[in-house]
Amino acid sequence: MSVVARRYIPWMFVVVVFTIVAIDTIAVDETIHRWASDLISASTVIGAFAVLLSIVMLSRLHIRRILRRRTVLESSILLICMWITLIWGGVRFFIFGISPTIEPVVQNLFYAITAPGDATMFSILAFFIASAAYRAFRLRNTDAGILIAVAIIAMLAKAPIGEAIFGKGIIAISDFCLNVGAKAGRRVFMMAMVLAVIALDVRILLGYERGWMGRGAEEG
Amino acid sequence: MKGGGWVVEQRKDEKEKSIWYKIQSIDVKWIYLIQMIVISYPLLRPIGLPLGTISEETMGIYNYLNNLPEGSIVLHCVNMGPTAAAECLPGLIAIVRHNVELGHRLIFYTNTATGVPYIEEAARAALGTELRDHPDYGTKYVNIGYIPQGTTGFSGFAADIFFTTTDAYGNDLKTTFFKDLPTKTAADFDFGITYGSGNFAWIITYLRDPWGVPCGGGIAAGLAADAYAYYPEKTPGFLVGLRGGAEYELLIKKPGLAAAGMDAQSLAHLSIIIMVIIGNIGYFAARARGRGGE
Amino acid sequence: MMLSESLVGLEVKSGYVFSTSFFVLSLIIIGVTIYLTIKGAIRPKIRRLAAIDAIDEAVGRCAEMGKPLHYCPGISGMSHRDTIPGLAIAGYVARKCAEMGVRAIFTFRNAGVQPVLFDLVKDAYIAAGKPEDFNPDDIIWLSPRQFAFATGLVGLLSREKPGASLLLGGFAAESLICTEAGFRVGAIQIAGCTNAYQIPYFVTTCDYVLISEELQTASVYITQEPEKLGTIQGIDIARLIIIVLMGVGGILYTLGIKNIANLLAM
Amino acid sequence: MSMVEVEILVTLSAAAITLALFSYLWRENLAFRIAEHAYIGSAVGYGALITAEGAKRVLMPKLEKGEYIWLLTVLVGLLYLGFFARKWFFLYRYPISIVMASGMGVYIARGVKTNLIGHALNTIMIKDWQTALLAVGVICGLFYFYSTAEHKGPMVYMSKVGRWFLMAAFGAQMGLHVMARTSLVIGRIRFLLFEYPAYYLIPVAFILVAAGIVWDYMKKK
Repeated sequence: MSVVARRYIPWMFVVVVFTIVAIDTIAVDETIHRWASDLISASTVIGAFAVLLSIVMLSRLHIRRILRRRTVLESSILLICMWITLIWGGVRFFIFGISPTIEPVVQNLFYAITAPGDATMFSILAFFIASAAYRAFRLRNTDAGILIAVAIIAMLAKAPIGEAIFGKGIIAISDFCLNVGAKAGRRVFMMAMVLAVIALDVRILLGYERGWMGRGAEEG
Repeated sequence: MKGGGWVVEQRKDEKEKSIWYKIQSIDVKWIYLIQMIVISYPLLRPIGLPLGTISEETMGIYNYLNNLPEGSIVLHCVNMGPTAAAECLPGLIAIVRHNVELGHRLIFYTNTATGVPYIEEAARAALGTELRDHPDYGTKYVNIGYIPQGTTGFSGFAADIFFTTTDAYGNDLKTTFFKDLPTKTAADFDFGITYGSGNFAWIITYLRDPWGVPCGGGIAAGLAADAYAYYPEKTPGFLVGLRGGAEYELLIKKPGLAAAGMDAQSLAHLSIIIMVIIGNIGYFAARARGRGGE
Repeated sequence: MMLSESLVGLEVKSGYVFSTSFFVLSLIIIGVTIYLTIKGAIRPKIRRLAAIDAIDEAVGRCAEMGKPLHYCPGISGMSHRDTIPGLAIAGYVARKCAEMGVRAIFTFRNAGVQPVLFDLVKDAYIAAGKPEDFNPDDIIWLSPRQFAFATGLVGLLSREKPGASLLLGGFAAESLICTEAGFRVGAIQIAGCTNAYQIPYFVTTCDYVLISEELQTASVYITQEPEKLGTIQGIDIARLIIIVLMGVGGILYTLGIKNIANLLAM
Repeated sequence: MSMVEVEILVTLSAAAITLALFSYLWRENLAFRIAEHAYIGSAVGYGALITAEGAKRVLMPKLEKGEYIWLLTVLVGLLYLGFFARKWFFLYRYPISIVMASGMGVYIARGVKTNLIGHALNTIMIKDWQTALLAVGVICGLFYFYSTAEHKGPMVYMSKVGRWFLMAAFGAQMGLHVMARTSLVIGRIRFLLFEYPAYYLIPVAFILVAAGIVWDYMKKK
């Protein structure tokens, strides 16, 4: 019983759901289409519950840190911000039916903390690209030479200053680099990725890949 | 490279203390500082570097909108969050300004909750008043607001314009704006534009192909590669990132946020290139010296 | 069309005929290679990837320096193609860390990954015979929001100062934030993902990189199980078929014969 | 509080968060830690609410139609919590298997069609020398990933050429992204410089950073 419930039933779920959803994308069939779209909707609902688990774990982690007198300030800030949003937004949503996307308090908190946080961390990438370029763009060999040359040409062609210095020629060179070199590279990645996914799906469907089952390995 | 795999050599013990080694292992904080200064300075004091040739895609969307007759309906899908707004908002404002100049009728819509404030901001910049207080609101401009569930929600709206029953401010949608539309579906629109860092393909799949509405975009530069796949067969043109916005501002002769930002872009790019060159000079000088010592 | 239609009695959408047939063909090839590998008729030999050896090296370095090791199986959910290989390698790394007495910190973004990762790590500690060393607080959910996750990771790395930072899984725009934070604390970094937009950043900032498909290959290589090696052999044969199709098709196309192009477009 | 006051508070908080997160560029510090934890906390809260809303939006129309079988999804979803029970920990595999399989199933056919066969088709349609070069690049690049044999003889050259094309793609990606990311910094700096009352915080930040640098220097001495 236990091995069946622990390993075989989830595995069977994978095979059945995968087959139905995959066939739906390639074949025209009313029934399968209905099943597949129902399964996808169901997986949206089911997947949402994982958040519950993680909220419990995160709260536990930070409450422990506070109790052990480590990072008391930071952990309490985190817990306060999280639970104010959750409780206020949750009550307003589940009891009053007001969506968090229009709830004023939740929205104000979002625009006061989360939105600027998103934008700032995203923009910090500009500095990191500069420092990564400085550190890594060294003409060590042919490979690095190609990388640097294409990167500099692309940068010059994008910023107005490139055209101001080198004229229209730089745009033509950059178009060549992007349309031939970069496009070929990107295509290779896409194609190689799909090939890898086929192999991965086969391993999962045949039950060889047990990583997603956690402890599956030793239960045979 | 024997044995395959990918090794990036960069962790070399730098024992020597010569200036060239120091240049190579400069503290990254200085690079951050240089970039910060180079980007901030032109925002405070614009230098006014020329923008250069205007790209084909920008010309394409500009010409298409320019040739649309007065009263044409343009749908703006403002699907951007705070991360994409820095790139795409200037383009949105420029296009809305152009629309207003040409007397187009505009519908605003977003599929992300975070897009709502940017609709208001663009309208404020182009019309001079809050959108809902504008005298022509309801006759020339309508804000549908946020329709959830992404493309599913949009498909509902495209199939029936009264899908949401009210606009973003709770007014009944059966106003003068929609009264004279023949089919009351998306087929009545004359142009659709999507903004933001989502993929470009969705508007082709859900608006152009099923309803025959020509579509353009104002998209983040990082994802422009997706849009080029449809150009020029399926779209007359689109704006790519901040540069697209700056070009559009130049075309409508109203330099604004994007044009001012392009100076900062130029300097930021230039400073990175100069730093790469300095780093390489340091690298080669150090290597030459190392060889001399052997 | 004949094949797939007659097999299941379904009408295949236009444009999907060749790709479906190719998929079925590669399934058959993989099936055969798996069978032959298990039988011992063929022995697939995967070429060594420097990054795989580097994983052991990284654990050793952490043990020497007495520093923790950081591992992130990506920001993607369970259904993403990179997460599962990332998790498989996580189990391996956890076991190595347990054996060598290195504290391993795991971070992830998608809540659905949590139970699997938790289970894998716990199992690794049990398998290494050190269940008492397992600390559930070292498996940290940073945030469901992409850049909040990156911020949390930056903070974590700069406070814990790990000796090695392994980023193997599905990554998106935050990849460079993670690697730069690792660089600033001087960690040895091994990264890998299939997202073509992010590999450039890994290549320029990390010490070892598993590019695209190599991530999957690595996850198989560390186990050395014959049936898994068989899938890699099979997919390499499918790759050869595609390469030959493209080579022949391209030459014929330039000569004006468009048969293969038409076949692919079916 | 009036609307205007709330707006000013939101702007001030946004500016403080922005400056504090930027301060990581200098070094990890208390302001960054506080901003980081506040940001993570509120992002977790907001993310969870949005997830709940998405799930409810899918579920409610079905229940309103009287399809009560959909309550089963809630039950299966709750199985995640079995993880906390020592004996029933494996129950989490049920929801995960469904979520994982539907994601895989949606991708595989489309992936093979557009990303594998579609790209192969586009590659072999050779029109001029540029597209011919592109085809050579793609074929050599695919060879680079051939992993079940040591690269010997002609394969060495092919995978080497493949690497060059991959390198070109990396370079182009980095070059193009500089523009996109710089635009974001411009957006942030513009917010700090021109939005009332965000700019009042800039001198405060400067003073704090200066004090921090002096403090570091003193400690070193």
